[in-house]
Amino acid sequence: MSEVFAVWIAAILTLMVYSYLLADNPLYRLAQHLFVGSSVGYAVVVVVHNVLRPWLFAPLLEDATANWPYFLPLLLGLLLLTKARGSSAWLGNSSLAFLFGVGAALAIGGALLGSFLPQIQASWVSVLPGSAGGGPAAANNILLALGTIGTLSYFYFTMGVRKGPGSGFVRVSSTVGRWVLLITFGAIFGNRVMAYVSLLIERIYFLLGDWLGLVG
Amino acid sequence: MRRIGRAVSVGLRRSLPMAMAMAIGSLMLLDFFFDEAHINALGGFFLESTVIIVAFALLLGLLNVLTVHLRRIIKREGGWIYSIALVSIALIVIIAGIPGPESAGVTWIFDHIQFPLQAATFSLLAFFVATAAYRGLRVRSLEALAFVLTAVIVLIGQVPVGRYLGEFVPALKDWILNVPSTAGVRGIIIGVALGTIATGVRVLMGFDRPYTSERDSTQ
Amino acid sequence: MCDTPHPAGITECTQCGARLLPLGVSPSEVPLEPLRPAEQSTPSREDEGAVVEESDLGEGEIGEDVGVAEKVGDGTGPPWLRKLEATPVGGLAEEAAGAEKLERGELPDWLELPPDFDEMLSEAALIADEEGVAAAQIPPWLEALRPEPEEGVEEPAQAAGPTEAAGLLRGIRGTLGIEPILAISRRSVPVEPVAPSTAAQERAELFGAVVREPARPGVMIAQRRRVETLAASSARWMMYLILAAAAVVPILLGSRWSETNMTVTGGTTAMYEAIEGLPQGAVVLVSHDYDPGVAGEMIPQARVVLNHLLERGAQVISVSLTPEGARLSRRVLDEVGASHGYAEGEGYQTLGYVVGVEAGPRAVVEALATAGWSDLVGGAEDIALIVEFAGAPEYLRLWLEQVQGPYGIPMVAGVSATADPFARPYYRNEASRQLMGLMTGLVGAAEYELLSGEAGPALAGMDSQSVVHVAIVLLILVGNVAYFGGRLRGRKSG
Amino acid sequence: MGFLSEVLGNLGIGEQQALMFALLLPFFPLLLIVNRRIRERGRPPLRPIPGYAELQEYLGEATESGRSAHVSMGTGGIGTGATAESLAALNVLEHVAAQAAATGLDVVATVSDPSLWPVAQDVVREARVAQGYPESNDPGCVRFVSSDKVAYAAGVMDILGHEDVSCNVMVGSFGDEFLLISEVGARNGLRQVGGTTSPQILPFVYPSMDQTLIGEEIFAAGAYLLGKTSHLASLAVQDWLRSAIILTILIGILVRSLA
Repeated sequence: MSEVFAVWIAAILTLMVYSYLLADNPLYRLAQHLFVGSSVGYAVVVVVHNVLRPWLFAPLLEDATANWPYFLPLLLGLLLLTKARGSSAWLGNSSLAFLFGVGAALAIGGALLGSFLPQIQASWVSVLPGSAGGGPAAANNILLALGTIGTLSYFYFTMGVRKGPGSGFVRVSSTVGRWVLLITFGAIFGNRVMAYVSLLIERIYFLLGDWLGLVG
Repeated sequence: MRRIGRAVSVGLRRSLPMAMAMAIGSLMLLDFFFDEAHINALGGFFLESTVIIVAFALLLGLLNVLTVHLRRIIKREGGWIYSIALVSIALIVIIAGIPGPESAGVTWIFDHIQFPLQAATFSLLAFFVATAAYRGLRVRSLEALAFVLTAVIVLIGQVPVGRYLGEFVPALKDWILNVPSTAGVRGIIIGVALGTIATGVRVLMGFDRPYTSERDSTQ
Repeated sequence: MCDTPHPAGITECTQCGARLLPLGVSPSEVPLEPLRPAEQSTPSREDEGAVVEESDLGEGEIGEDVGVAEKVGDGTGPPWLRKLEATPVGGLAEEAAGAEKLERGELPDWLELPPDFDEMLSEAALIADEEGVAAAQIPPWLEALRPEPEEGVEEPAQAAGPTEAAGLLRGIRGTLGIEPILAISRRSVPVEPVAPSTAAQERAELFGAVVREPARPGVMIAQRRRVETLAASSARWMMYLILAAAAVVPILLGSRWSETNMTVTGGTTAMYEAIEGLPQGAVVLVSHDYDPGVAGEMIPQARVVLNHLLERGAQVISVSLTPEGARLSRRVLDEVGASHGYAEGEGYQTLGYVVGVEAGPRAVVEALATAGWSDLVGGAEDIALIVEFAGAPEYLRLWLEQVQGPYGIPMVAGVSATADPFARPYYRNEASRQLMGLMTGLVGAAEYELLSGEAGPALAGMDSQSVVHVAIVLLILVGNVAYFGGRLRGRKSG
Repeated sequence: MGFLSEVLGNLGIGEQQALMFALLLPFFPLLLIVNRRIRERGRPPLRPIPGYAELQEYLGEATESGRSAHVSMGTGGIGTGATAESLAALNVLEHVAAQAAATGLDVVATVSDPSLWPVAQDVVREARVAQGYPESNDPGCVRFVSSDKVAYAAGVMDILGHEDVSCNVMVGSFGDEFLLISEVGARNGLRQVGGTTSPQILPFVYPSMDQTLIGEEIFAAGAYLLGKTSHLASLAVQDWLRSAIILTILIGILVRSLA
């Protein structure tokens, strides 16, 4: 009984969302507000039980003297709460500074280790048929290299703007980059459509199968 | 006396945060380069602290959500009825979640309210994409032709229909994804990494200090 | 940063150039060009003008916009006017202006009452010109990608493209052209300092400048929200209906056409072989990093791969960087585990949700190494394979950057189609072979189902997927036919 | 060479790490040098980015029409790998908030990651205080919607559809939610400027946005909108290193081909 009831609730909510396709309407708005509300509540529950309790309160309550470093995040967290009021907001500056410091380092480290280095190394490909493993592979590698360099130079901000030694290169190369970017975007477009359609199919299976029982 | 107070206040508002961001950022960065037990432990601790501080920020966020919507309800602003729905379900989830996120109430709400709403909202994209494809993919120039053609080839080449049309369709799709698309994405990724590193370096050097709201309200 | 002491009032450090002022912008620092009185705006425009001018020297291809901006520096009038002096060569703006002028005769009498109406109209025409300018500033290749207003939709007059001067919009613009009158009449309002404080005065001056500034295109869109006509709505409903039918009908018919007509891509095969090649009892770390939004693709993937892993007798440790992923994967795990006769803890175990910031993946592996969450694993080196299910690219990036890179553990990934273009370079990367195998989206899951010989929901959904893709391609074709048809018609009538 | 790697190895630095270090180090001195050079010799010319130029116009239009502007700061936060994107969003917000405070335009900024909320709040408050407003937080001005990305999109869709918004600015770290929000904006006829770094979102930025910022262009916000010297310097440094990378790629290809 309750299972049937639950499926009905889920199905009705799904249809309420789809009603937006006809026009923006109160049922749709109600569904979306419920969604936002429950997601906020859920996030709070998860954070309190999966982060604050095991990571902060448990170590401090168990043995505060041994786990004294955890007073630092506790202090910074409490200071951050002062940001709720404008007049005392400056108290929380240190907490934000902490986040920015860590964030900057993570951004740099992540970009270097995860994108920069591997991608540059990956672009070192052979363009001679002998070492690339055949003519077609070499041709592909040449395109790959040209495309990468072209895309990179499309983004020049200060170079190639004024006439100078490199401006001819930048102009030609960024034109190549523009074409490569467009082809890339076309390919990604196709991919994304596939993703969205898969989600739609999943929902259709839910509506037709779990709810109406039309398909197994 | 007043001057001392001011110095302390400026210190708390500006110097301390700045020193903190620079010092912690640098230490954290060292963790990426040195595989040494103490540095690793420190880096790990900083990461944990970050997660904890962000958790406090979420409480701040909750406060903001409640303030905005309660104010709307009290002032009977447009859409206040929906705000009631929002606030009440948020509170219901939080109360139901007092025993923990695995409690029956939270699980039920998640499975039967939040999950279907999320999936349904997301799948609206399939419809949005259809209208965007109709409106947006028009051959208005040679370059646009490249965009449209690639999109069509990948669309068709990805699904079994493509093979039915001929072996060359999926092969062409694979070639597009493996050669030009890889090159383009690689170019974007390297460029974005450059920008990311430059931004991070500016923070570490103290050029950018978004964390110092240092205006003295007492003046 | 240096520690040079500075007297009050210095805004930037003399040694290192660091800002000493709060980030909250003080008015003098913010370039508020368009809001200043026109006369004063000449110097403030200089930077911008200079920039464009310099670009003119080297760039022949931006032709139009440079040609326009070129003149900004040397005229005497307000910048917007000077822009207009150099009305672009392209016919777009002229066309718009032409449309504007045509409408003049059609205006109802009451609209022609103001004595200086001609002036206003010419201003309105100028505005249209300026819109042309704005349009020309967009690089042509970007412009080419911009969508057109749907036929039958009353779009607001946007500074978007040439075609908007034609069709239904003409009518709209004609009526809206009057709106500048409202704005211009405000010109005579004297600007008085409303408060003694300098800040307030400054604000008042800025406001005055805004009011005084002759009608800018902004006035054109100061209008009601667009109300869609029934025709436009029904065109949209038609598209939605086609899409929905394309998705629903194959499912209702239960067609199985795809099973026999499917190719398997190299990435999926490589992933299958990586798992097939695992020794009995190998420890595999599976991360479920997705949310319900991409569950449609990821759950079929997770189901078929987990099934294969348990079949190979691997020891599966499951984690998740999203709380939703933990919950969603638990269902799949329990289901797949039960089908192999396992209970939690026998062939698989879940560590649940690990916070999805950078700390996450590292914490998992480091905890495995130190605390030993599991009897199976002494350290990172005991993990034979990482299987990552990434609904969004950032999760894949986390694992690659924080675990695969530093620890060098072999890794395969199932990603959503959205994340695929991001993931592909890592799979293609022959230098460091970051990903051993890669499967993409629902199709990837279907391929895997085909490889492992167990038809499941992914294969069943393939026909729907195919038909919807064909439907979208048809929509693109129809859109282009409508576009070229409209252009042909426009050429005949124009 | 062998000796060097041994020393580094003893310090716990692998080959990969040393390479990373070599790539990172030039940023610091170059940034200082170029920063000083710009202060002495003036600004370098910048390639025109229409998105930033038009943003100004759109804000003016919003002001004149008496409607408000919405700034979406993405679904990334600070203290994560998306910190750089969030900083770009903060730069854009700083510009919009300053304009708004000067002209009385209403701004609604929305964040998805709670860590971004206090920073955005500070930026808006500072901009208002600079214009002589009392120092206080307006809770409706910077809003935390939801940390769930799809729920965030749902909340923003509601704001765009039902509050009197005329201009929608979206800069930051975005996933698929970008399209959900921007489509609703386009349907409501809003002026939209936006951009993000993820390659897989970019193809959909075009059809629904009036002006786009591609990839790393969002990091240039501080230079184009606020004219900060250090940001201009950082663009110049990026360009220098970009050239160096192109050179590195070419050399690597040469070596690989001949090997």
